Amino acid sequence: MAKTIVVIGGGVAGMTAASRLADLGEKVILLEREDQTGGHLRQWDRLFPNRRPGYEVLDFLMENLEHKVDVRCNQGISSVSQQPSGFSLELEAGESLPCDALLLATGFDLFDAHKKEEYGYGIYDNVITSADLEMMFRSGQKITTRQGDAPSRVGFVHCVGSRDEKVGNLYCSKVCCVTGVKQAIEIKEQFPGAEVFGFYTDLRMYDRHFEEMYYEAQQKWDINFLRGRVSECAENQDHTIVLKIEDTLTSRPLKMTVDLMVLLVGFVPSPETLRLAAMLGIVVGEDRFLEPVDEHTRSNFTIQPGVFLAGASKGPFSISNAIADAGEAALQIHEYLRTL
Amino acid sequence: MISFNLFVLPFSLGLIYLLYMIIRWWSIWIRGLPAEDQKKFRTGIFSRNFFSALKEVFLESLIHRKMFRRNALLGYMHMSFAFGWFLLILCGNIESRIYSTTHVNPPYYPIFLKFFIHDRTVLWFEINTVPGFFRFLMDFLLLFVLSGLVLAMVKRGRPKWFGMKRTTHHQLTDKVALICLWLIFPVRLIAESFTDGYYGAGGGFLTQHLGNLMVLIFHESSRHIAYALWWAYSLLLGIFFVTLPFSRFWHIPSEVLLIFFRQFGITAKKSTTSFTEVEIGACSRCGVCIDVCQLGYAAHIHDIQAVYFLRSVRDEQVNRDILLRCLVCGRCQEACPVGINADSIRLIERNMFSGSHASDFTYLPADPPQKAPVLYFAGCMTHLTPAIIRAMKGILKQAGVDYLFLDEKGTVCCGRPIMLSGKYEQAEKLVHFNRELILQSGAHTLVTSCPICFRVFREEYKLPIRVMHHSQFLLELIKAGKIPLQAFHRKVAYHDPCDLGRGGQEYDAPRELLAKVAELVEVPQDGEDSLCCGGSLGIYTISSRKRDLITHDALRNLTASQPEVLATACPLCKKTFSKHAEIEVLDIAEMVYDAMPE
Amino acid sequence: MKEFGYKVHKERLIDYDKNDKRVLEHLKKHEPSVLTCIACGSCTATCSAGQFVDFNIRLVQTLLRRGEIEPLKKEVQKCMLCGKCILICPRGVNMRNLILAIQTAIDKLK
Amino acid sequence: MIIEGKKKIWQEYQKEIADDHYFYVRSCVRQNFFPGSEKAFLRIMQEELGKDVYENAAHTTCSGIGYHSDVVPFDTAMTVIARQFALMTESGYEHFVTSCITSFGLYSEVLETWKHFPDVLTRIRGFLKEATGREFEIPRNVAHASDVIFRFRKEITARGKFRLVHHQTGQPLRVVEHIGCHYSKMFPSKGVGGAEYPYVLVGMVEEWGGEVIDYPERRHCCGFGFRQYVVRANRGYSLANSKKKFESMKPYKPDFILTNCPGCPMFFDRWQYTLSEMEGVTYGENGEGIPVLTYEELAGLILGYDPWDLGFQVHQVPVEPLLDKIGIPYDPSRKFLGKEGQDLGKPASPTVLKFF
Repeated sequence: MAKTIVVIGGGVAGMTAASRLADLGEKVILLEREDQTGGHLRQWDRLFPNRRPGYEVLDFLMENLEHKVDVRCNQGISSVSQQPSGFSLELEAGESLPCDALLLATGFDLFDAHKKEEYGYGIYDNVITSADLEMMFRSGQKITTRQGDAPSRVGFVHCVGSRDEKVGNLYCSKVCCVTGVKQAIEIKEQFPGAEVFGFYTDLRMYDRHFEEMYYEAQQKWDINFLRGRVSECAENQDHTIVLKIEDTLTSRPLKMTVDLMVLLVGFVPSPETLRLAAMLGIVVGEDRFLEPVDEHTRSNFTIQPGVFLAGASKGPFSISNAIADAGEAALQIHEYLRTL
Repeated sequence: MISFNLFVLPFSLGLIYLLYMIIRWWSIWIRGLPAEDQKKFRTGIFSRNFFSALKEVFLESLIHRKMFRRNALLGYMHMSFAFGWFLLILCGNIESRIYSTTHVNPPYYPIFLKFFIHDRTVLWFEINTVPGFFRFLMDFLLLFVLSGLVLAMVKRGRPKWFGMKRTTHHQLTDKVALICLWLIFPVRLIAESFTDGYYGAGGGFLTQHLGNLMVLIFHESSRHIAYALWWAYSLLLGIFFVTLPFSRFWHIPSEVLLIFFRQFGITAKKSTTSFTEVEIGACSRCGVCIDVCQLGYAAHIHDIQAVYFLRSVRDEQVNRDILLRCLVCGRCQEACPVGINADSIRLIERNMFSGSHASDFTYLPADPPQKAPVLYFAGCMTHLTPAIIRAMKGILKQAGVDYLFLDEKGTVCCGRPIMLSGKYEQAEKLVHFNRELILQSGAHTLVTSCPICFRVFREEYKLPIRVMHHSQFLLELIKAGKIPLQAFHRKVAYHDPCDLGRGGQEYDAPRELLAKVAELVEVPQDGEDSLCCGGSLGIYTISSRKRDLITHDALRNLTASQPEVLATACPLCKKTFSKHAEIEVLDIAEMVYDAMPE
Repeated sequence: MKEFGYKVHKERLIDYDKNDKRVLEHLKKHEPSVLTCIACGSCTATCSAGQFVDFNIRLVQTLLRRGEIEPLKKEVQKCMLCGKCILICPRGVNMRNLILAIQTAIDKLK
Repeated sequence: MIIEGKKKIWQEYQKEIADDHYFYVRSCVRQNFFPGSEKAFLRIMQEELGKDVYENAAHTTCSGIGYHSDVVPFDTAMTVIARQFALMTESGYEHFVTSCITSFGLYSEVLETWKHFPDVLTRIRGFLKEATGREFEIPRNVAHASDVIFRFRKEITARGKFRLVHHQTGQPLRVVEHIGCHYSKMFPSKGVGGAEYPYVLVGMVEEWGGEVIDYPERRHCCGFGFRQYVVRANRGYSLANSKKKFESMKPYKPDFILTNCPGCPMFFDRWQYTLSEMEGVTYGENGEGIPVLTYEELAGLILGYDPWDLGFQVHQVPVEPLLDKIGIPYDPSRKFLGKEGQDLGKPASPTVLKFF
């Protein structure tokens, strides 16, 4: 009898794993809470490091699903439980779904920038997040301030909600650095005359082509990087933002007025991930992301046989890393199903 | 005829020593008062305050009124010891006067009366009124004290019955004195019983019956046992008296003097005076402060509570950790049955400990401010909570207040944070600087959003103008009809900031204000009993993890009634709670601002 | 000693081998949060005193780590202990005790 | 220290050094600082090795001091150098040897410039022609005099009377070598062994039996630095740099310092005296200084020349302890006698530094 695998979460990792499993001849059901698959990728206009359109990758992933995978959108899960053989999912629609293995590809949430009150998100007109900015790019409209003006100076604040004990997140979100550099370049593409600044503590250009993009940002686009973390900001009468940092390389406090301040928000575990993890008895790390059995050698396994992990439910992931990870997860599940 | 026996010596010598110590220290303390306080003391003795002090001594030192208020069982336990023993001494004296053939009785005579006079049945007073009155009375009082002793033993095992969770961890001298105290009355009971039983007379309902039983068992040797027990009784009393000045029981004479001092209007100063020393002596180490201390039950720090801090001061063993690891939230002094201002004493000690570091504030800017009738001083923390500033600006604009935002571009600190480290002199520089700035503005009202600033403005700045926290000022504006408000139905729990509530004695204005814009829900521990948010500036040596524990615990209390919003009136509390709260945390100014029609 | 009309210039480099690390050792014991500083500077950016004067509380931690005691002594005097930096620090460094503990440790050097 | 690593670098920086027929140009300052050195070079080359070394009385400064002190423009310097080459060409020589390191650096710099910018060469030829009527050829080989001694180090060993070993213990002497900055720091390929681990002096020391010591501040400047010394107010800076080196080398107990530049030995030698007077410190053993030698002086000692003929009496740091270690005989009573035996007068003793 054919085995059934349910993939929870239709983002990058879930879509990749589902199509890989289908290619391997498994019967796959992909559950997505929203009304369509794609996850956060739907929000992204262009991807780092080469600034290719996000929809290219999305289309690729969507096409791979077609005719192979039973994709079910608008499917919230009310509960999941372990059965003598396999698992049983109770869907919010009332349906009960038995399966032999589960893949948690539930992804992440973006950090809620309201929590950094000193940055004034939701208080000042021209403080936005990197996700807001990406949506603006995606809309195809020119970027403007809330007042409708073209920005002449834009500041990118790194590490918002990441590496910050004050919001309880000690970890690094990995991709905000490179996102900040990418978006800074995109601002300059639209407004060659604008001044663009990045306020950083460390710039972590960890992957291939990242450092080169950073180099390009400086060399070609004249983007300024100031080493210092923004401590607070205030709003001027003209709705511009005055921010404060220490210019740590001259050891002096510095204030600067920007027309637009972009907060590079990081990853946080989604409540849905944690809820499912609790129901399944999966170990949650101190950073509240899901813990695999062994982060080097068995990074897709959980302590519960038959429950697998892929992508950003395990911590911050880039799209390319999520795709690779999900492919590996599919192979591991395929092998596991053979042993049943 | 006055009787004497060698065994009275330990008691007598102990008593002489104790009286010497009390007189010695009382006179040292009284003479050690600053001149103005000495004057208050001299005039106080000959005023009506003297009698109100006596009354207070009776109510607090003997009856333990405050203990009763806290917990009836605890109060009774303390009363039975103090008041019971007092009555034993008083009635014993009266009784011994009646039997005495001389004009002056030695002090040991009433204590060991039964040893010297075995048969007291011939007393004319009793024949004519109630036979065996004194025999009954003395046994009854002894039983009264013994009931307290039983409770004290029960308290060791079941502190919860007495409204306590933890008890004080005592020192050796405390333990010796305590063992003596516990043994004194049972030993007296059996010493008297053996004597009464042997002589077949003189005892009351308790001692006589118990004595008769003993003689049945021990026969003739009862006399020797009785004698040995009288020795033991005297020795226990003697040891107790000698150890008393070095143990927690020194609080008894100290508290008496403290009550007189207070009744005469003597108060604590910013540096150590006799008053502070008497306060330190008056700590009975009852441990009430231990249970209320959030550092203890929430953050598992158990060695710095007021009782241990005061003991370390008395023993001259203050160290940096015990001094600096305290929230200075004021909860312990609010709970203290003796009313000791442990926080003030801690600051005085921090001052002495803070060393001789010159602070360099020569950089203070000197631009005079613009003139304005109202000053708004947000406070440095408020600059990290821009929503409060936005709200205040919006409300003040709406209400048409002509004001100057004094620290819009930042300013120097109000001085309280450094004062909390005990660096008074350095704080004084900041106070002086800000005070000049405030006075130069010509304002009649100073409004601040920060309770820390609010407290120091009121306590230290000695400003001739109104100093208000924004909760008070906004309430005034609303009452004057200057702020239109929309109906608003959100369940709100209010958190009292330490420096506004216990520190500033303002509990009502924020509640009244909130009631106008939201629905207040009940918080189990609030008002005087409200908890510190964990962000306190009073504490120096604490990890952020321990702070988190305190915050979590305080949040449990505040969210007990499932509010939708947690309201507070302090930027520091707001930031501290925001890190952990699962519901929205708002300052009351924001609540008012949100309730204003667009 | 002869007068030549000029003196040997003092070395400007941080001589890490010779510098006094005792204050740092004291701090490691009494305020270990100092170890976690990542020199982001947000404390200095928010510092009330630093807006007016050459006071840099981030630099205090750097000087401490290098064992630069003389400039450290001067620097710690300028702190008003207001605690605003503690509310900002992403690494939970307990700056107020840091200042007090440095002063205590410097006292002990004498 | 991984010696194989050094050797690998030395192999990469091999340099061609002509073997005879040299046109020799002198240093501006060396005859004042260490008056026996250039004379010793000529004696070794001509008398010991039988080489053809020619000097032209018409040669001048290379203008390097002025150039590095920003008072001589580059065009001027190049024209002066073109004239030196013209003298060489007129005398029929092709191998150019300089006594001075700064000259050597400047000649290298000028030749490299001409190589990459032939129009500059044309212009300079024009200037020279216009000013003096002279013409010149580019030398076939430019070497520093230390390169030449390095080339013949084995021949010197063969004729040598002494070795760099303690004559009592048989232990090799410990030598600090210091290369002038302009020797190879500007053009590493122009120096024997390159810039990081120059081999020119090391080769001599090793060949003659000594042991080179490498110490942390080996690469640091001697402290001369032209501007730093020339302006009196800046001399403290010059002094501080030398001090830094002395303090770094002192724990290694060097027997002497060997140099190949006019300025370096000057400052190593004189500043030891100044520091002893200013701060009471000495860097050798028993209150002595560390003797400072030029490579010509050293070669002369190896060949058994009389120390007083080599000019050691004008060293501020006495060399006698070193002579004693090697076992070189000398007559103390002749130290301050002139060439004709006349008494030159003994200088006043320093306050701290041990003097002989």
